[in-house]
Amino acid sequence: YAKKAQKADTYTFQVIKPHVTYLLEDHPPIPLEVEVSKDDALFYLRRLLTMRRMEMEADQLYKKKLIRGFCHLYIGQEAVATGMAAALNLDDHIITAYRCHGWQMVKGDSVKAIIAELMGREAGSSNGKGGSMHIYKPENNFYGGNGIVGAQVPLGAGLAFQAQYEGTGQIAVALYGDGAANQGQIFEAYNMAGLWKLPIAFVCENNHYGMGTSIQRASAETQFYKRGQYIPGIQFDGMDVIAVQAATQYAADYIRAGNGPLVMEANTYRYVGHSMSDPGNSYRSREEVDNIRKSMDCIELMKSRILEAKFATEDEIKSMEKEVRKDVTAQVKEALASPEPKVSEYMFQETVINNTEALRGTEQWHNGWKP
Amino acid sequence: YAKKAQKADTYTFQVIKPHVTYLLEDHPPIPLEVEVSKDDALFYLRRLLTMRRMEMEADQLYKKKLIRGFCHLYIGQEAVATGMAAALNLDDHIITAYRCHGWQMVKGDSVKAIIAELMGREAGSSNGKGGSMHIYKPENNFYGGNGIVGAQVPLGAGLAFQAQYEGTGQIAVALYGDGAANQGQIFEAYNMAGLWKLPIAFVCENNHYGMGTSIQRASAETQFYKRGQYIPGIQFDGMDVIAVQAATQYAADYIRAGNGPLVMEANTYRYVGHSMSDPGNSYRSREEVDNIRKSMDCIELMKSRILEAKFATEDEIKSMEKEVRKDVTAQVKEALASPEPKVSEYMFQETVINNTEALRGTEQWHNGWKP
Amino acid sequence: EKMTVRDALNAAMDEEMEKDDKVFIIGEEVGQYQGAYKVTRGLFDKYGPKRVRDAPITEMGFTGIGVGAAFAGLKPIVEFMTWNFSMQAIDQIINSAAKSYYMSSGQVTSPMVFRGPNGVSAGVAAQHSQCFASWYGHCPGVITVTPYDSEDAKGLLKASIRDPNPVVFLESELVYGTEYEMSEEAMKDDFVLPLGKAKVQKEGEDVTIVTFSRMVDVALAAAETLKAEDGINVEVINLRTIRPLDAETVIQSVKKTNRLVTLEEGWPQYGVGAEIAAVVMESDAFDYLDAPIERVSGADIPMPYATSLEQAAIPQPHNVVNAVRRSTFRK
Amino acid sequence: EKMTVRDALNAAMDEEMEKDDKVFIIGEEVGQYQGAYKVTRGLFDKYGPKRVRDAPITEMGFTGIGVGAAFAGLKPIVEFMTWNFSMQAIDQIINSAAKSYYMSSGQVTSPMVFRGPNGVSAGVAAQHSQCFASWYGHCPGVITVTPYDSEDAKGLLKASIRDPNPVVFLESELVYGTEYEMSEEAMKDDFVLPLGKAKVQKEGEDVTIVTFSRMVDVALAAAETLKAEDGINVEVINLRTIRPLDAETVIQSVKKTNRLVTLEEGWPQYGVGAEIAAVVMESDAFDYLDAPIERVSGADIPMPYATSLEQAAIPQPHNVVNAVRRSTFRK
Ligand SMILES: Cc1ncc(C[n+]2csc(CCOP(=O)(O)OP(=O)(O)O)c2C)c(N)n1
Ligand SMILES: Cc1ncc(C[n+]2csc(CCOP(=O)(O)OP(=O)(O)O)c2C)c(N)n1
Ligand SMILES: [Mg+2]
Ligand SMILES: [Mg+2]
Repeated sequence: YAKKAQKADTYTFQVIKPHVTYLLEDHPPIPLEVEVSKDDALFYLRRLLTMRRMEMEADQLYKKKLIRGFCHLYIGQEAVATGMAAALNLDDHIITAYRCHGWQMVKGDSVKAIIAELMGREAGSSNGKGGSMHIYKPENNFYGGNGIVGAQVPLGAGLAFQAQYEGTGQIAVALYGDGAANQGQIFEAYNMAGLWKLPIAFVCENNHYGMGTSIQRASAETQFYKRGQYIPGIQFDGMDVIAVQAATQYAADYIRAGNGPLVMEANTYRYVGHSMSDPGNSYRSREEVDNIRKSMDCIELMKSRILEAKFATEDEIKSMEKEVRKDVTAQVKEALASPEPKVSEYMFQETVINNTEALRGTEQWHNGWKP
Repeated sequence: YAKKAQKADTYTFQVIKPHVTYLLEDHPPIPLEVEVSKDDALFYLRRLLTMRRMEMEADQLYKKKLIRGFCHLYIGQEAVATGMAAALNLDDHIITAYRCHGWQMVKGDSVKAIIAELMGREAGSSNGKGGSMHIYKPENNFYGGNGIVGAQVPLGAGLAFQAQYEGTGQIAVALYGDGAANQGQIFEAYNMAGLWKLPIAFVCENNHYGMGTSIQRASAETQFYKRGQYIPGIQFDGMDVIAVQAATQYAADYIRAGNGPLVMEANTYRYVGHSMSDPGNSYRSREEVDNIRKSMDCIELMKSRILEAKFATEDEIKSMEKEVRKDVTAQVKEALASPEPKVSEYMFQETVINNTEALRGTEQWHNGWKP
Repeated sequence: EKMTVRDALNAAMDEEMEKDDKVFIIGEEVGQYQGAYKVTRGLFDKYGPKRVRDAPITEMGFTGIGVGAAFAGLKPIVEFMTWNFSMQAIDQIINSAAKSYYMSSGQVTSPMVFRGPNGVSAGVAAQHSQCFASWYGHCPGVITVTPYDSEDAKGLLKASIRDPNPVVFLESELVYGTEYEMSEEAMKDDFVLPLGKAKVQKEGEDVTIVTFSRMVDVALAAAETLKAEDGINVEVINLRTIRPLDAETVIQSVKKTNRLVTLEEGWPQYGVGAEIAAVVMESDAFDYLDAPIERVSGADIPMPYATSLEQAAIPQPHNVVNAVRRSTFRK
Repeated sequence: EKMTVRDALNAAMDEEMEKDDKVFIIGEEVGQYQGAYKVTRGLFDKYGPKRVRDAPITEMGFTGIGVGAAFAGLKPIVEFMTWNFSMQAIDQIINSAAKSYYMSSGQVTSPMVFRGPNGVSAGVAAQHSQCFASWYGHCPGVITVTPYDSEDAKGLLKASIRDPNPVVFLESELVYGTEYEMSEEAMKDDFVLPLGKAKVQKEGEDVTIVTFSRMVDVALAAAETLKAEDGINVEVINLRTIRPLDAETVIQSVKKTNRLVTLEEGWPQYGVGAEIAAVVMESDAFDYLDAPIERVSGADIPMPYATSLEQAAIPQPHNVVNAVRRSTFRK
């Protein structure tokens, strides 16, 4: 997969599946060769491993009934968050839907806080009040974690609006699924972003299914990177951190230069069910899942790249895996040690800022007030 | 404007501004020559004249405070309803927004009923309960008259759904403005119509302004016939009944043949303000309006065509104008004679079918019921 | 015989689709996937994609399509995966479906049902737990139905499908899997329940609890405790329909018991309990009331995720017991 | 000094935009056209297209953009041409703006105002006349404000813009052109009124009328008639804020007058009057009530167009007079 060795601590990787562009004829092509430092490459692998490990733990905790309700795992798609984060600034705005655990991680949150949130514990990212779909890292401009399909996209355009309004140089990234891609409000956001040249990348994580519905059954046009119609687009391999990073770097530069919005499509796949209650095998075949897992897995690809670049040996990778596992396990343990949020402390907090209102509980006002 | 004379009672007119198509390369071109019978041509002119006259009367009645609230006149756009109706079957489904008086007429309602409705009289199309924006002719499959921008478009797709479901051979026409064209739900309707090959023409009446906003300030892409992206499109001259008829005939045949939806754009113009309270001159120049009025008016064009075809003399046209004026005046007079709907008879009727509920009036239940 | 609410809903749709070709279902995952909560299970296999239509995730769009199809004479059942998502489509429900009949002075009709799970579920947090009873109940032009058990589910859904008006049908996911008794009558395919009539779910003389949907279970549980521990005999009214509201049944009951507790899982302010209180207060039952009314409701906060908080935010039997005791001056 | 409500709203926005760069306006026709109802007149010329942003007719989209911008620290004023169109955007208001602060346990804030004309207008029929007070008032996480006169308009809008929470600000188009007295205080650019506090608009001792928005005018007109013809001295409470609801002021007043009439222009069922009735009935004011409450409200129908029907569907002073007389047993 790699091309030629360079300085001992960097290596130029080759993107395997070329990016496809739309309405970008007047712009230079997206590079297919990406120089990556050893540190970065190892960091990517570690992140992929951590993300997957975290999600596997979530899967187990769910099965133990320690996580409830919906829980949408990111397993299979880790390269998208990892690669995009690598090309963005930490303070760029990001917003996504409910499949958000990996994004929360790349925006700086800990496995402990994420898992604790999934379990509804006080140590959770939202003190247990939001759960799996509602985690945020606003200090690094990550705005969730949103449960209503499509709604996050205009919100993302609003984040871009702020960046443009205040001239901060940030860009915004609004992520959505292939199922969400048909939502009308996305086209409303496209239009205003196009009109006002908002600094935003609309990114469709195309994992080929919205719940049990394949893209062919949901979308009259399945080339999601073209759905902006009058907005240029880029399709890229969402299973390859290097491809993701290259496409994102290009997009970020393009947008930061004031060219306006882009529509991006990450070609990716989820290995697991839509949410924990979905076995994920009634609308697609085992073989389909196995094939992709075997031939396109982002972790395997990154490992082989690291070997090719001689950034690490197989043994070193193995020990990294062990470290990650140990670290994640330890953090899960800490999360488990965190108590549920106390009703007296959390229940009536943060409905509105500076609340002076007596709020009703199930049978009486919470603060003893009685009219 | 005309080409060659034929049999005494038909004439082949030439479309002046050629239709523009999108994604229709594999289909025959839309004919630019249209054979029209004398009867039809005179009927078109009479209808254009009647429509305009009716709207001018509405304008006067509004100024006399006999019509209240919103009142969106169709003056300038009459060729669209007239030409489309000429190419559609009477039982094809049609739905539009609030600029609906002309559409109600082509679906068979009388000037009297329409004007009476605008004045809130019992003889009105909706017994005065709906007003200017809410008139219907369901027996000929006209479903209004809808006040919420964009909402009528999915409704129109639903009408098409019924036609397909029951295999009736009808098609549906959903009309919307250039301002409405950015509404997300239109893209949702496009998608489902495309997926399911619904028999529908999505028709944008592009009069170049949505209230005070020009198309350039509202739409990142102003070629509305292409906005279906994956749906073929046709742009046509909305000021020329003959062009409208030709494009619509082509579209109706295409759709009826089972090819799925089309997006159509009528290039047109409104001479008057958006609604009666808008003078209509703060966002466009007098000259712009005057120029279009002078050079593109649908009535003048139809008149000159009739003269060219020798279907009538100038004098005959003049006397037709007189007749129309007389007829409209008479109907307005009848409308004026109709009383306002009585509270006792209409107020609490038709909230729901077979209503047995005691409904509250402003201070008591309407039927004397008291709990 | 026992039947789950899910099966009762399923049977209602199946029977009505069998009977009337104009009835079809549209919504997300209703077909090939057999329903997100399996309420439409089997119907796709039986009736095919024409009549059980999987829609893209475009609530405003497919709801509008449903309403348009109803204008043209079909009888759509529009499923919202949950009612929370109806907020994207609420303009079509209220402005297009609810108002057209009146605006057209009776010419345009929307014979259709909007249905799906409403309100509280388990551990799904604030964006997926909202109760829409009072919102829809506020609006003339739609009938708003809130079934409780399997008989309600079947009889009221069949009535709703047959009704010529747009009906908002608010189910509870938490009881989909619960088995309730079905009378012989209810097992028949011509079983319908009247819309707009409340049911006295349990007779009693000491205090009236007015409630609906899953909260009827909570009321009945509280009633048992109250009987056993306090000898209080509670009357439980299952509203069944939120609009039209069967005020008469409520008022008769209050005149008998002289005490009123309302119970709902939604937010209290401008909620269903408020209307019940007002209607009683306006009526001659006002003179019969021996104690201030008590409202038991969901807490006035967005639904929290953590079990501890969630439990405290949803009415539990002990809340009802407390309220009844206060109302009867035993606490 | 006198000022129209329109000018008061305009001044509130102008002053706050002057003071705080983060405040901007987004909506349809707010800029070049100077506002569909001219409430933003002059602001585009003064602040330019960056801060007075004309949006395409895409309510869901531009509302979402407003909320997103607020997440990132700006202070948007989102204008709905009328609140009727907010139904297309209500998911963004409730699910995105109202709930995020709670769901994030205080991390994500939406300091913003949604505003525009609400409820009844003149001759605009059912799709353009809906009152949203009880819908928005039902939902925790948004503050819902209903100004009446010019002082209210200015003081409450300025407070709303400064408030760190999402605020739903429901105006009445029918009074945009009405001139009301402005105190010297109110003319100043630091004039704000507290959110969540009702105002006793007129003191009286015989009966309490609780109302809000334009209906305060109707209540005051009725009060004059009642004084003149019956010697009844009415107390009129202008709620000003629908959520949080200032129950205390209402309750104090009812304890004094022993009689309660509620008045709103929206639909009755599950409306604002219902909550007022319930809150009074739950409180110790229950024991002070000498008559059943009376609710005066918009008729329970989609708003008809014809003048005859429209007038009958909107509360008029004589309806209030009748209700008060019934309440005081004079009729
Ligand atoms: C408006 C709305 N409709 C429906 C749902 C239920 N729902 C949650 S996720 C989902 C599928 C979304 O698929 P996609 O956009 O492809 O994202 P993915 O889950 O594949 O990441 C659906 C239908 C919702 N949350 N919001
Ligand atoms: C959802 C919604 N938003 C705003 C409005 C107010 N409004 C009525 S008509 C109109 C302009 C529409 O322009 P266009 O679609 O071009 O149609 P035209 O009036 O030119 O025929 C607006 C903004 C509305 N009725 N509905
Ligand atoms: Mg997907
Ligand atoms: Mg227009």
